[in-house]
Amino acid sequence: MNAVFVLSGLGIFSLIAEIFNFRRALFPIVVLGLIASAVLLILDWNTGHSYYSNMLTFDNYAVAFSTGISVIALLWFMMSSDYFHNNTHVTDHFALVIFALVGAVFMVSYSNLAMLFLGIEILSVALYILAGSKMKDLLSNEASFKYFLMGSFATGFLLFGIALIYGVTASFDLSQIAQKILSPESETSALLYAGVLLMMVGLLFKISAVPFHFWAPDVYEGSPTVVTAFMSTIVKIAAFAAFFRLFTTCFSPVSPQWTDVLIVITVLTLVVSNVTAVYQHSVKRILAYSSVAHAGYMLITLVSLTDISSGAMFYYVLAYAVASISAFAVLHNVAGEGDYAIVDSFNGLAKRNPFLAFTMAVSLLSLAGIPPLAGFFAKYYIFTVAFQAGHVGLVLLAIVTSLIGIYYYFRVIIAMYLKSSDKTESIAVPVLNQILLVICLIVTVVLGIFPDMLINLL
Amino acid sequence: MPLNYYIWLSTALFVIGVLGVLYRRNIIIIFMCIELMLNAVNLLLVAFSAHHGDGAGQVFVFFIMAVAAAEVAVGLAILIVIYNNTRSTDIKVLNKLKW
Amino acid sequence: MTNPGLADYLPIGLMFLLAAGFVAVTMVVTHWLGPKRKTKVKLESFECGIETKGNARAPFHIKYFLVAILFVLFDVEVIFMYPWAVNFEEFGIVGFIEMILFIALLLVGFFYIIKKKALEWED
Amino acid sequence: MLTAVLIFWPFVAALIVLALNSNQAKGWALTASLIELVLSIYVAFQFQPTAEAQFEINTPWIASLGINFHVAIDGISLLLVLLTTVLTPFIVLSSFNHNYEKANSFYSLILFMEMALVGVFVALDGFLFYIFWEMALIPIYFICLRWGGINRGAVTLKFFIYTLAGSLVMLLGFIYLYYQTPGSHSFDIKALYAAGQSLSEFDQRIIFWAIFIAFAVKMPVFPFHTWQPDTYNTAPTQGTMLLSGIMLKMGIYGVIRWLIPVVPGGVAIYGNVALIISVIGIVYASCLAIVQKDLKRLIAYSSIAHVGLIAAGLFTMNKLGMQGAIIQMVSHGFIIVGLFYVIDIIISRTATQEISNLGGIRNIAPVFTTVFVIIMLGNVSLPLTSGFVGEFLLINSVFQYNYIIGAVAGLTMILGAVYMLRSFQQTMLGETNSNTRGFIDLGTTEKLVLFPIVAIIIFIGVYPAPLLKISEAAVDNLYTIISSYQALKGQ
Amino acid sequence: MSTFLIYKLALVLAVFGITLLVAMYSTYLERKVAAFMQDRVGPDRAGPFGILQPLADGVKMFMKEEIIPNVSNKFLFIVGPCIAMITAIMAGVVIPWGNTITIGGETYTLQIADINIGILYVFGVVSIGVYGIMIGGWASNNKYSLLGAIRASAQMISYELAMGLSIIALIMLTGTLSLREIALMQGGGVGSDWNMWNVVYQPVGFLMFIICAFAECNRMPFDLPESETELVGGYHTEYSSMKLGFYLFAEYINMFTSSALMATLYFGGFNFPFQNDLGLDPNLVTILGTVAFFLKIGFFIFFFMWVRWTLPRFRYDQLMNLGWKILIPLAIANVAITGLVKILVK
Repeated sequence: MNAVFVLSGLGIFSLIAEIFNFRRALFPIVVLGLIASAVLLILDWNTGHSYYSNMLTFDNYAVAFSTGISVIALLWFMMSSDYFHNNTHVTDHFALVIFALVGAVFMVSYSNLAMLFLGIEILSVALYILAGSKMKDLLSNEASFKYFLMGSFATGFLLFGIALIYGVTASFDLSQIAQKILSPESETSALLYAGVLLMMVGLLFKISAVPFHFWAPDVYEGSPTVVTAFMSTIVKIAAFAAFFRLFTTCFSPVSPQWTDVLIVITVLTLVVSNVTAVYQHSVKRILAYSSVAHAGYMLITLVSLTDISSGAMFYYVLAYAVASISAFAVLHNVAGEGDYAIVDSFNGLAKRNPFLAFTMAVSLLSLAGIPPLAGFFAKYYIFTVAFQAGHVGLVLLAIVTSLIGIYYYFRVIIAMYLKSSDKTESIAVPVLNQILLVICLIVTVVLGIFPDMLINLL
Repeated sequence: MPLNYYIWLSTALFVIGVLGVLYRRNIIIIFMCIELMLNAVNLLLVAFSAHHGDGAGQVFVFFIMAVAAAEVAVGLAILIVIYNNTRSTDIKVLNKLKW
Repeated sequence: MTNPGLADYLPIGLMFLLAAGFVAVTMVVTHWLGPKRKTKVKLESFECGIETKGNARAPFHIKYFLVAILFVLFDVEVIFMYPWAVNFEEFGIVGFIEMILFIALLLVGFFYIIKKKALEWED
Repeated sequence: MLTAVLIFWPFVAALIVLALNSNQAKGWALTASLIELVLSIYVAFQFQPTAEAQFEINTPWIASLGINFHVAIDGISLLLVLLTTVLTPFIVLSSFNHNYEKANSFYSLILFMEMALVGVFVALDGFLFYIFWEMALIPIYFICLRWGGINRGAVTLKFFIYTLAGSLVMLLGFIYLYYQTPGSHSFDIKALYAAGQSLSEFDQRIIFWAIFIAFAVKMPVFPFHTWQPDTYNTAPTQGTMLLSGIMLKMGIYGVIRWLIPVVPGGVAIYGNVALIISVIGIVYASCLAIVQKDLKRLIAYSSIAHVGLIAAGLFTMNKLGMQGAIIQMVSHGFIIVGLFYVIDIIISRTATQEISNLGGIRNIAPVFTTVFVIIMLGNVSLPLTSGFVGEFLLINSVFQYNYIIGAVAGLTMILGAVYMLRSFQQTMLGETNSNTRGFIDLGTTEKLVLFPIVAIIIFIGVYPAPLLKISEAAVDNLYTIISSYQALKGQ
Repeated sequence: MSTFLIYKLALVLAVFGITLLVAMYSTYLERKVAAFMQDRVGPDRAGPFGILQPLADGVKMFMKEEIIPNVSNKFLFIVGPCIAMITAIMAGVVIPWGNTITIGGETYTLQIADINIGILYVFGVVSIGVYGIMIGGWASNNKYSLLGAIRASAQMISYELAMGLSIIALIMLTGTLSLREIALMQGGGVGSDWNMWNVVYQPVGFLMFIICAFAECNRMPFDLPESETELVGGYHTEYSSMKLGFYLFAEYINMFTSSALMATLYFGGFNFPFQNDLGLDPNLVTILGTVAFFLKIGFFIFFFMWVRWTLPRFRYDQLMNLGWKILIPLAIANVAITGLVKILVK
């Protein structure tokens, strides 16, 4: 809980730092603050406290996810350091990002629907601005607008769902809702199902599952690369964790009513996103569709709930996030700002900067799920979970789609190692980014070789 | 008044908002439709809150209003930036990225 | 919280009907009574006798927009203070400290917009 | 412990080589692979020819999923490990007259590959096996992608997805079996054997196909072979050697270790199907080999034919077939590496691999011709070459199984003779032409590679007993598992 | 029920009539006060002392030609003043004009609607009034009008914020949003708990409120939206006939309502000193109270005019700076100090 205060304080500090000309000192302070919040979060481990009359609960699930978010955020800051350096609104962006993190922490630790809503909004509103932070660039504007539009649209659905559930259960508290749903005298009415479905729709928008995904590629492409990286990692983690928390703790009693729907959506997500990704030319769009696809894989944990599904999901999310961050970091270095990198711009990267090419290859392999990298185990756990729940067909489909996935990930790899480009000058990579890439590399490999550490946490 | 009336009314408002978002081409009208959706929710929450005799629903409405204000502020800011770049508020100008 | 019946609001409705009716009737009557001698010049928009140039609905200065947005934001924050103020005694010292925190955050934002020169009118 | 060293030394070496600069990489890679060779020979001398798996390591790895780091060496493993460790130095050496750019990554990948291959051959945990199996795919993919020939992007991707798809289905099969194991589930080989054998017949059929497809793609057996000729053709010679010499054996090893004992019931039912498609593959591939105009493709198809025979022998489920398969695996490994090296030499000197463009090399390069003759004869299984021992045992076992199929399978020798001799004749005999005029005889490094290979081919052909002895106990053990299962079913 | 309805209807009619009447005569008063300040006579032709002047003005408004410019948006052009007028009238609904009157055992409250959120209602209705100005200015399609309308809106919303904040300190003291309860609280008489007018406890709050009220009504010194020298007529440049009348009228009604509000919130409403100590009939006290209330209102209306003819107009940046940078922080400080004092006292 203290971490929330630290993060909020950090955000406020960043906000007013500009006024006092603290820009230079800001970056180290933010990094220290993030580390501090991660440490504070870890101290909450196994305490399971609830705060503010049960608005937030820092159980192990919440602690694990919010620590994960802080760590990913640290990596993200390392990645985007140079982006911040060349920006006139540096402190604003810092503040927005940190507030978004606060929102993300809310989203993983809420035990009241109000906090879910607030978390989502704190996160989203900050991101709407970040997405459009290239003010003169129409593409960025457009991305920002579409993100805003779809975000608020989704919020509408979410809220309508919340309202209906409140109508049935007279409470916003997760445990009370669950009790009301369970209690024999409450006839589970059509309103409840409608509410559950509407909330599902709202959250599916947020995690960009098919058929609510259409905004994601546009937004990802138009936004500045670092912001896209933020969206596809931290936002994804938070949104999915929130989704998972809601449906496992709250709506599990009525799971027969929503599981089938979710299965359909999972299937659609897996197929559509992977197939569409094959036809993309821009690396950012490929990564966007890949993130949609990964949402599909994560959804598998939700439709097949067993005792290890939350652990599997956590592992998946982390493996995915680390690999994505490093992929985006490479993209950021290769394409730079203002360049909407198509696959061809990776041509001959292996010659121009072997290190970048290598890390990109490893990240993509991890995303594709090739052993022994973390991405493979992530998929593996999910398949195991699905197997346990008896969704063999789903597993088969997931395997087929991940094969399709290999195809488009490998297009980039092929471009890097195979094709030659007229540009031959080598690419200089900032030191922080190098460190980041090395860390991501190590984490991806180590997580892959010793997955047990994380899986048993939850 | 029976609760059902409120439910139907707010559902109707909500659906109008949704359709407006989907079909209208002017960005400002789309914004208004989103507000309509949120207000439909507010109405519903207040109705349920009165029905249950529980204040939580009304507090939630406060939250929604506050957040909606923030959202609108950001949304309009985005709109202004777009307008400055394109001199138009028609959603058709936003076609650089394909859907 | 007591739920006021609809009856409490009925007179307001009455007043509205009355006001609206009055306004509508007046509008119709003046329209009917007044002379109608339209000329081209009379129907032009007023521009001190010069011919109108350009579109009147030109975009206005961003400051006005900023003020509107800031108003919306701060106004909504103020909304939170009303229920608190009404129940000030109930909430006691804890509630007071919480609200001071809330206000402090609000002031941070306020300070920020002032320093960002969002409220400077002399360019 | 020794097993772990055997697995991880190449990995460490790979990292070291990666850190070196390109000029030094060659020598260090060779040294590293020789050290590995010495290690494996030491293991071979320590090895007791009993059925027991030796040098066992069994520690928990991912405890929550019942996955252990379980490795050990028995007769079959040892032979294949030796095959790997012996061939790798040759492969490294064979590259000495090439100047690959980024040589450090190239050799690093080869060593990494060696690690994965050794791992595959010693793993006794289903999951670990799968991991090593896939890990072998990554380096070879990058070798082909980076240093391969024309159109390598598409070809290697096809290869990658093809094999990965196969192995994912296998993984699915393993997961299914995993859930059949009692208690807190386990991927250990014994548990999987028990789980597989206790399955109903119907389930065994499904699992059979799930696992078999992975191996069939890797070997490759008709009709899963379509990736192979293209890939062999496109890959750099060293890549082709790795693929054909060692990697292909992974599939056969998998059938021996992970298919037949796991689902003997499924094998009993579908073994004949597998056998028949293998035999069809033999004839099909041989016929295609005959009409090839390109040397590399010709050898690629010949490889399919030989592997088909090995598979056919395995699925006869008799001891003779298994013994033959093991011998033939080793033998084929050396022969195919030798052949590809020979072709590599031809290509590097004449800049062509079209059979019709060549001719008359014999006149100017007698040593080379002699070496080629011996290796070629090994490939057509002439007595006194290593090829003969394996093929003889295999064809014999197929004959015992069914003489008609046996007869068809026997075609492999005849057809093999046809295409090999024809290609030999066209490339080596006749008049020299503009392409072959400047053909220089073997240099030192080439001799260093080819002479030992030739020696091994002849040695095994003359005196195959050590190989048989090493693998005998393990094969017996395997056979016992199958026959006891069949006895159980028979009751 | 029906008596209730009839009574309310009567009250509605009465309040409506009084509102209009007061507004009408405010115009007269304004001119008279202006004349007095400037040592002139003011209107004196229509009736004795020109007392019929407002009526004459009204008739003139009715009979004038109605001009709707070609380039304007006709529908919105008409809607604008209507909104302004309706909202102005509607704001008076929750004002407690007096205490209760008991006739034949039935108790009647001299208030049209005693709702528990009276203050919020007033704010809500007044905010809608901004639309009237904005729509009118925009629909005219004239640069002066638009600029005037925008200025008016910016000014009104800025001061609405400060006004809302300044009231919070008051609500902390009273603990209710009902105007009637607030008024009653100030009538305890000497010696009882809440006897004093709120202005004693909230002088700063009142000061801020009255400043904001000036700005809300677009009165001098804050009448920039219609500053004749710069913007011709501000948002109603294009208006004529009764539509112009509505805008002007709305302004006076707003002034009346603001005065009533100030009297209720800070100056005891319908209470007058010693009302409980005189031993009079409650009904009589009520009537006297109502009279007192109107006197207070009258004073504030006069005050409005007094200020108008005394102070010069602000510059726009001064206006906005006063609203945002002085009043808002001051109001927040007021809230904090009030809370602190109240907690300490308890």
